[in-house]
Amino acid sequence: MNIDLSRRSFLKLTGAGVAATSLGAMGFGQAEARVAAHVRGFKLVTTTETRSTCTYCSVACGIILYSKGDLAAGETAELSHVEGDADHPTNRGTLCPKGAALRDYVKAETRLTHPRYRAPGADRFTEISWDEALDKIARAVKEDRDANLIEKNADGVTVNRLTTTGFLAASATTNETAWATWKVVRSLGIVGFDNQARV
Amino acid sequence: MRRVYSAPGDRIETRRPVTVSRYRGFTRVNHWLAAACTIVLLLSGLAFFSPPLFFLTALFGGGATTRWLHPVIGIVLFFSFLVLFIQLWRLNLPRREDVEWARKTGDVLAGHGKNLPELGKFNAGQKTMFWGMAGLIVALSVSGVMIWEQQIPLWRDHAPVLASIPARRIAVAVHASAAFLMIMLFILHVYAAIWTRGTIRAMTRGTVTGGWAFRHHRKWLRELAGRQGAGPAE
Amino acid sequence: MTERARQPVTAAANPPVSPLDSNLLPSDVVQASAISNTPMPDRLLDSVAKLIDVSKCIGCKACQSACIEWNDTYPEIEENVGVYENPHDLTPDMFTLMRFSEYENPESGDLEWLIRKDGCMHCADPGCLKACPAPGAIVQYSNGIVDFISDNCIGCGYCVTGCPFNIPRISRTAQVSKKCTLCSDRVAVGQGPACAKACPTQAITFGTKESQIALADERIADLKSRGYENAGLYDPQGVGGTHVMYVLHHADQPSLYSGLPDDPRISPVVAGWKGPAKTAGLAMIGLAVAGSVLHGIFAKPNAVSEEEEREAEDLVGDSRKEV
Amino acid sequence: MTNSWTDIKNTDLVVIMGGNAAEAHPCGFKWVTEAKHHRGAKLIVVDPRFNRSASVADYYAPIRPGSDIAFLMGVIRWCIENDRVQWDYVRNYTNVSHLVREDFGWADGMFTGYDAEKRSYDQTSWEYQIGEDGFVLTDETLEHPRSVWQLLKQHVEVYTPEFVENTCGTPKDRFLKICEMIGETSAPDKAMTSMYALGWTQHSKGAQNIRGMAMLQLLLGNIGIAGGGMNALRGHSNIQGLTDVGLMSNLVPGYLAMPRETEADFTTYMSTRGNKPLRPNQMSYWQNYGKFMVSFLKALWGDKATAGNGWGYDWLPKLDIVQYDAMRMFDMMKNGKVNTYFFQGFNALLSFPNRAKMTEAFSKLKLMVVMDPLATETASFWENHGIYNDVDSASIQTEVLELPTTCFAEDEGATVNSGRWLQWHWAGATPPGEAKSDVWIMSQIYLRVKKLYEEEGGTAPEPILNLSWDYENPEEPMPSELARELNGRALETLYDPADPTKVVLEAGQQLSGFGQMRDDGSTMGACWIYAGCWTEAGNMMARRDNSDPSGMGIFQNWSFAWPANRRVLYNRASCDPDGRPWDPNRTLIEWNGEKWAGADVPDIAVTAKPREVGPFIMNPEGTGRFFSRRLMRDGPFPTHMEPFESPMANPLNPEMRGNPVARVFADDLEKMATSAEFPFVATSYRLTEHFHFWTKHNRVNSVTQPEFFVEISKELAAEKGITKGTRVRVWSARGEIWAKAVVTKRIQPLICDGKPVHIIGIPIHWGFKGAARKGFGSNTLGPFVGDANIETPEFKAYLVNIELVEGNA
Repeated sequence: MNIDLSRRSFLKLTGAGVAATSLGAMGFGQAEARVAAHVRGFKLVTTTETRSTCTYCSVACGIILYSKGDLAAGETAELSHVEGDADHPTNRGTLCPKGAALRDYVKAETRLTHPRYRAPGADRFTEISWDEALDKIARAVKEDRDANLIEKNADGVTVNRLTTTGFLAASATTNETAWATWKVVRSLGIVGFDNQARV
Repeated sequence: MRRVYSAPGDRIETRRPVTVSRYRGFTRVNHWLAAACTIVLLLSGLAFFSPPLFFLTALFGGGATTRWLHPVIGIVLFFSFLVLFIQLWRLNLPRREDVEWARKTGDVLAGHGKNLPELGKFNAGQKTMFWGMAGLIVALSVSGVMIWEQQIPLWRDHAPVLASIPARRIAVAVHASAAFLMIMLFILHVYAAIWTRGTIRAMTRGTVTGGWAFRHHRKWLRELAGRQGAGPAE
Repeated sequence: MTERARQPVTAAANPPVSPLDSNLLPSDVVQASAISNTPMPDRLLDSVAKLIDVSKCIGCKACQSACIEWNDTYPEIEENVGVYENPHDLTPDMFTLMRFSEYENPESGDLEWLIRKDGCMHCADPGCLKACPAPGAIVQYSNGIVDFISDNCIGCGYCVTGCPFNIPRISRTAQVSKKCTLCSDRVAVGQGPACAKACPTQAITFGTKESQIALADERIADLKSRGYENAGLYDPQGVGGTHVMYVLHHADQPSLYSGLPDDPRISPVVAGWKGPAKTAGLAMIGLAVAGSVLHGIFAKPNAVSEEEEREAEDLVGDSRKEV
Repeated sequence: MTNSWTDIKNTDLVVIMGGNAAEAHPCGFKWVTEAKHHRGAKLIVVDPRFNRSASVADYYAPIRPGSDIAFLMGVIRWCIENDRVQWDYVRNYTNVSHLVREDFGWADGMFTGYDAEKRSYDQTSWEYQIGEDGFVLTDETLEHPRSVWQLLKQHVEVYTPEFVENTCGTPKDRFLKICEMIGETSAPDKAMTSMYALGWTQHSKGAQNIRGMAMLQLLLGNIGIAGGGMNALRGHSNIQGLTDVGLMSNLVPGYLAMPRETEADFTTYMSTRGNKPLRPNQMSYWQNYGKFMVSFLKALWGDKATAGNGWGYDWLPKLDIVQYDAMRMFDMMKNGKVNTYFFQGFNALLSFPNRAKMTEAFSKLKLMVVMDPLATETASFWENHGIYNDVDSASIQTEVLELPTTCFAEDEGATVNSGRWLQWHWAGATPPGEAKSDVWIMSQIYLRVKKLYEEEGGTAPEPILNLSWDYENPEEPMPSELARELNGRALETLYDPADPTKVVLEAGQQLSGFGQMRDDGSTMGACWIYAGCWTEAGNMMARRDNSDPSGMGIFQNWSFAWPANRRVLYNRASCDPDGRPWDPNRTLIEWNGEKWAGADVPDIAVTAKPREVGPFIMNPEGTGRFFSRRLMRDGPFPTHMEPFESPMANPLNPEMRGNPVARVFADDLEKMATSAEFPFVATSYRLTEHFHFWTKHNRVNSVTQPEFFVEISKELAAEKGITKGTRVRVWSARGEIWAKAVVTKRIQPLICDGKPVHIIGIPIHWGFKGAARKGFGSNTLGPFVGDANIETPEFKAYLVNIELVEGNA
């Protein structure tokens, strides 16, 4: 018998549904009480596990993502539960109140799902396509860079410095994202480049 | 002639043989409503009172239904009885003859009617039943609402004392004890009605025979006879 | 046929994702509410316990988060009322709650922030189970877990009056009583409770009751060495001991910890009416019914005679003079 | 962190000051409870509030926000006076014997060389006496009046227990008890660890707070040993990594420097980075700077970087000032000097001080681009939310693009924890809707800009066109490709310099460590300190062997720690000068007669003989520094400075306001108040139930802490007629907020300079987006000034006023 069998499906399976129900009407038999005492089915059965690291603080607790669907197998995966990884040397499976609720962050109602644009003076966002958004950015960056990049300083030294466009980098992205970001930002000449180390 | 022993609506219906109207239609309906409520409450309450009787919840569609039904019926009973109370409390006030009657309970049981004093509409037994029921229904209602789980937030907001767990524990005990007494009274009431032949028709047809009235409630009969004799012919 | 899960000995383990046979079976029930003659199970599980070391607890509420996530409950987002307790009390959707109290120790003059995780104590002698009128709505397994079986619960709230710790809460939507299950569904597959797994400082641990008492002894020795002379284990015998225990720095004054009962026991009012009084009452009702029937059969009915009917006619006639 | 989270279990004494580890890092704090449980370790908490860490502490003392230096210098003074000094360590491993120039001095809270005009010190005098051999002069007797030891003693003389009590508000008996507890760890076999975070950094002299403790740790011999160290608890999951990879105005990955415009070419740039040893035999590891920089430039420009073009040095932007940090950029923005600004996962509107200034600055942008998994307040800064964001949308002309990104659960890669472990993670969920990874977005921006330059030409297109971007899918480079670049690889066959016939690596092979980097263009590697993270043996960051044979919490085969998989920095200092561990029960490494070996990777050349090479190999002296030469803008020793907004004058110099060399913009100075108008000290902090402004978006954490509040003492509450749960208004010279009041015994008024100082605690977590109730954070009120060295805003100590609000405001 599978452990996630609920009381009702068990009754159905054994074909004892009718009998047990009438037994119930006649009075509560021990057999019925025992069947009903079945504990809740274990909800992680048949989920896919993925090892990950908590995205909040720098303790970097090991976590396991439990998803319905296997991303590695090309399926879509929906996160159903997050739990501390007991094999991890730092947290040994434990999690803080934030880490224990990571699922709710990933699935927050206020997660963004579509690029949005706010026009000057508007009081709301409107959805736009990725292409539109990215082209707008590329054009804005180029225009600003062409107009304001300081190629050489007063002494004639090549400085390739752009101070009118700035970039504030994240705090929870990967090293790999950071490196890709560094390359792009610096190639544009941006010096107003900072991260979240101070706040 | 002023009514002392009878209620408005009590009258001699026929004279040969004598039939006396004892309860009006409304009162009878209300009485049976109260009776029905009591039976439902008794059965559903017993189901919660004692596990071997839990099967009784099946009569009402299961434990959860029984749980919500019980207090709702309790409220119906409370108001139903309240009407009876308003109608009958005056006639149930104790009188001197009640003491003598009560002292002679042995004669009552033995059927020695001759030794008993003449009585009004109700005897001491009935009066005890009346006041007992009234008291117990109040106790059951008060303790009942205190343990009415679905209303607890209301008490917590408006009468926190009632909602406290120690108070609720006492309420549960009071409710159970009162229910026990209520059941005992109920048994007595039913049995007395059956044992005292000719009684049940008072609550079914609304009338009793003249002999019944003469035997059990002679002052009442006298008063009615006196009032109707004095009044204009019908 | 899948493999049978083991009995859990710790909360520090990763849950299985492949099907396992439950190891917390209906046949492991040793006591069920309103069922008097639960048969002796064929096996007895090791007694388990959750130990809450208050001296390690930082009040972070990871236990609350983990509990909500594991049990898929939806507590309300309340407002701040000037305290750290959120929600403000246990609710049908919040089975465990950090309670905070600021205590100025009169001996040392130091402030102590005593933080206690409140929740079901899983009493060996559960008052809720005793008070419950619904058969099988509350069960106790041989490992000590006291579980509410919602399918059998009628939502009457008697468990609330039965509990010496003020734990069960009745859901206003589902109309059933709710409380910590000690994660019986996790225990069934060899895992410890979600709160114990999450607890960052391992102030909450889980294992056999024996192992947890041994751990508590270690902790108490440490606390005594730090000057807490009255450190001790809270495993109140008034309710037969509990399967959720506390290590307290001030075991002589449990009530310092947001009103943890000093000597909890099932209220005599509850114990009384659920016990002998109930049997006696039923017996008397039975006797009354039987007595009436017997009296009815054997005693002469109180009937009206023909003579009395005539006398009634006379009486009526007398008073009327003329018909 | 010099050490790791798991190492904390080896300690005898934990000092949490300038942080609140239990609150902000609960699972790391576990190792404190482990040390207490299994080693009998003690925990001391020094904080303005009796916080969650204090709730499980053995000893607690209150302190006035912003007075930590006085406290720490007081402890140092007490340890010296009471001979609680690990002498073998101090004599051999620190610069106490080094002689300092005669013209260096300190008076009235200031060091020599101050220029009030420039708000800066001329640091020429802050230097050692250098002998003719080029080495520092020393006096091993420590009696020379110009020795660092004598100068230190002189410097801390003023910080008596009475001074500490008067300045910090810490009762003298509590201070002395803590001194005694700390002093015990001067024994060679006792360890103390310092756990700190933004409680120390968010001051105008944050870096000096930390130096104060680092000096104390050197004095006690607690740096480099198991259970010791300076442990900065980083706030975010990868802020260590983002800093390592140099995402700061003045950084190149691996803590190399962005060129300044005074460094016209690569040769000039390298000329000041020779780092010749200042003492004989020392490693002075920065001598390898060139190898790291050239490898970096090869990673950046690929084949385009050649010896002939200075490895593409010209294409890097060059700074004209120290840095364009975020606060400077916002100031420029406010003055209309910034057109476009990107916010990548950064909710700046709630993060930086003086929110009104932030809103004004954002309103002057032409284009704001926000990349975030969540709807942030920053992206919606133009939305009116009543008192929570009182703006006139119509008058704000900024265009905003809000781009949905993936989050950790949906991406793959490495993040770096506080203990410098690079841990790889894998994706476990499909991104919601059209959310895209940051790498994809950055690639798209780059490729589209590049295309525009290719098609249209434009100003200085070379850096864009020459950027190395040879990924399998240029539209979205794989994390593995980027990680391999960060590690670096051989571009040509590498031969062993000692034996040119021996091949070290074939061309194209991954480097196994930074020791293989070359400055001739034959290697590339984006971040030298990460070398070894992805070698020919594979992805070392994904290793999951959690065995710990030494039982010391080292976990050598779990993930990868920079540098060189070393878990405890400066671990050479865990042994005595002869190479024997100070405490044999806590052996990290030891000298076995031939080489250094042990459970950890030695932080010294493995064949470097004891008594020859000092343990602090990155310093040209080879020693740890009590006197910090020229690195700190605000002095070679920490000196007590008041916060810019303080309830009392600096007792060392009443004329001095804040940090005399901290950068303050003119209009921000005008918005700084005195205690006459704003009598109460505000301090900001995190709550354990929330993470910054993220978790207010989720239900569970909003349930456990639903609404914004401030914490005040019973005394202040009584004075202001405030009771618990009532609504209060708190305002500073910069803004106002409304909050619920939590009235607590855990905050006590402190007596400083003879007057009571009331403290108001302000958590940071609320805004106008998400699941929790709308609220504020402390940033509305905070002063727009940062640390003099690294510009961390002074959120931990400023002045406010408070009043009860009737009704719902």
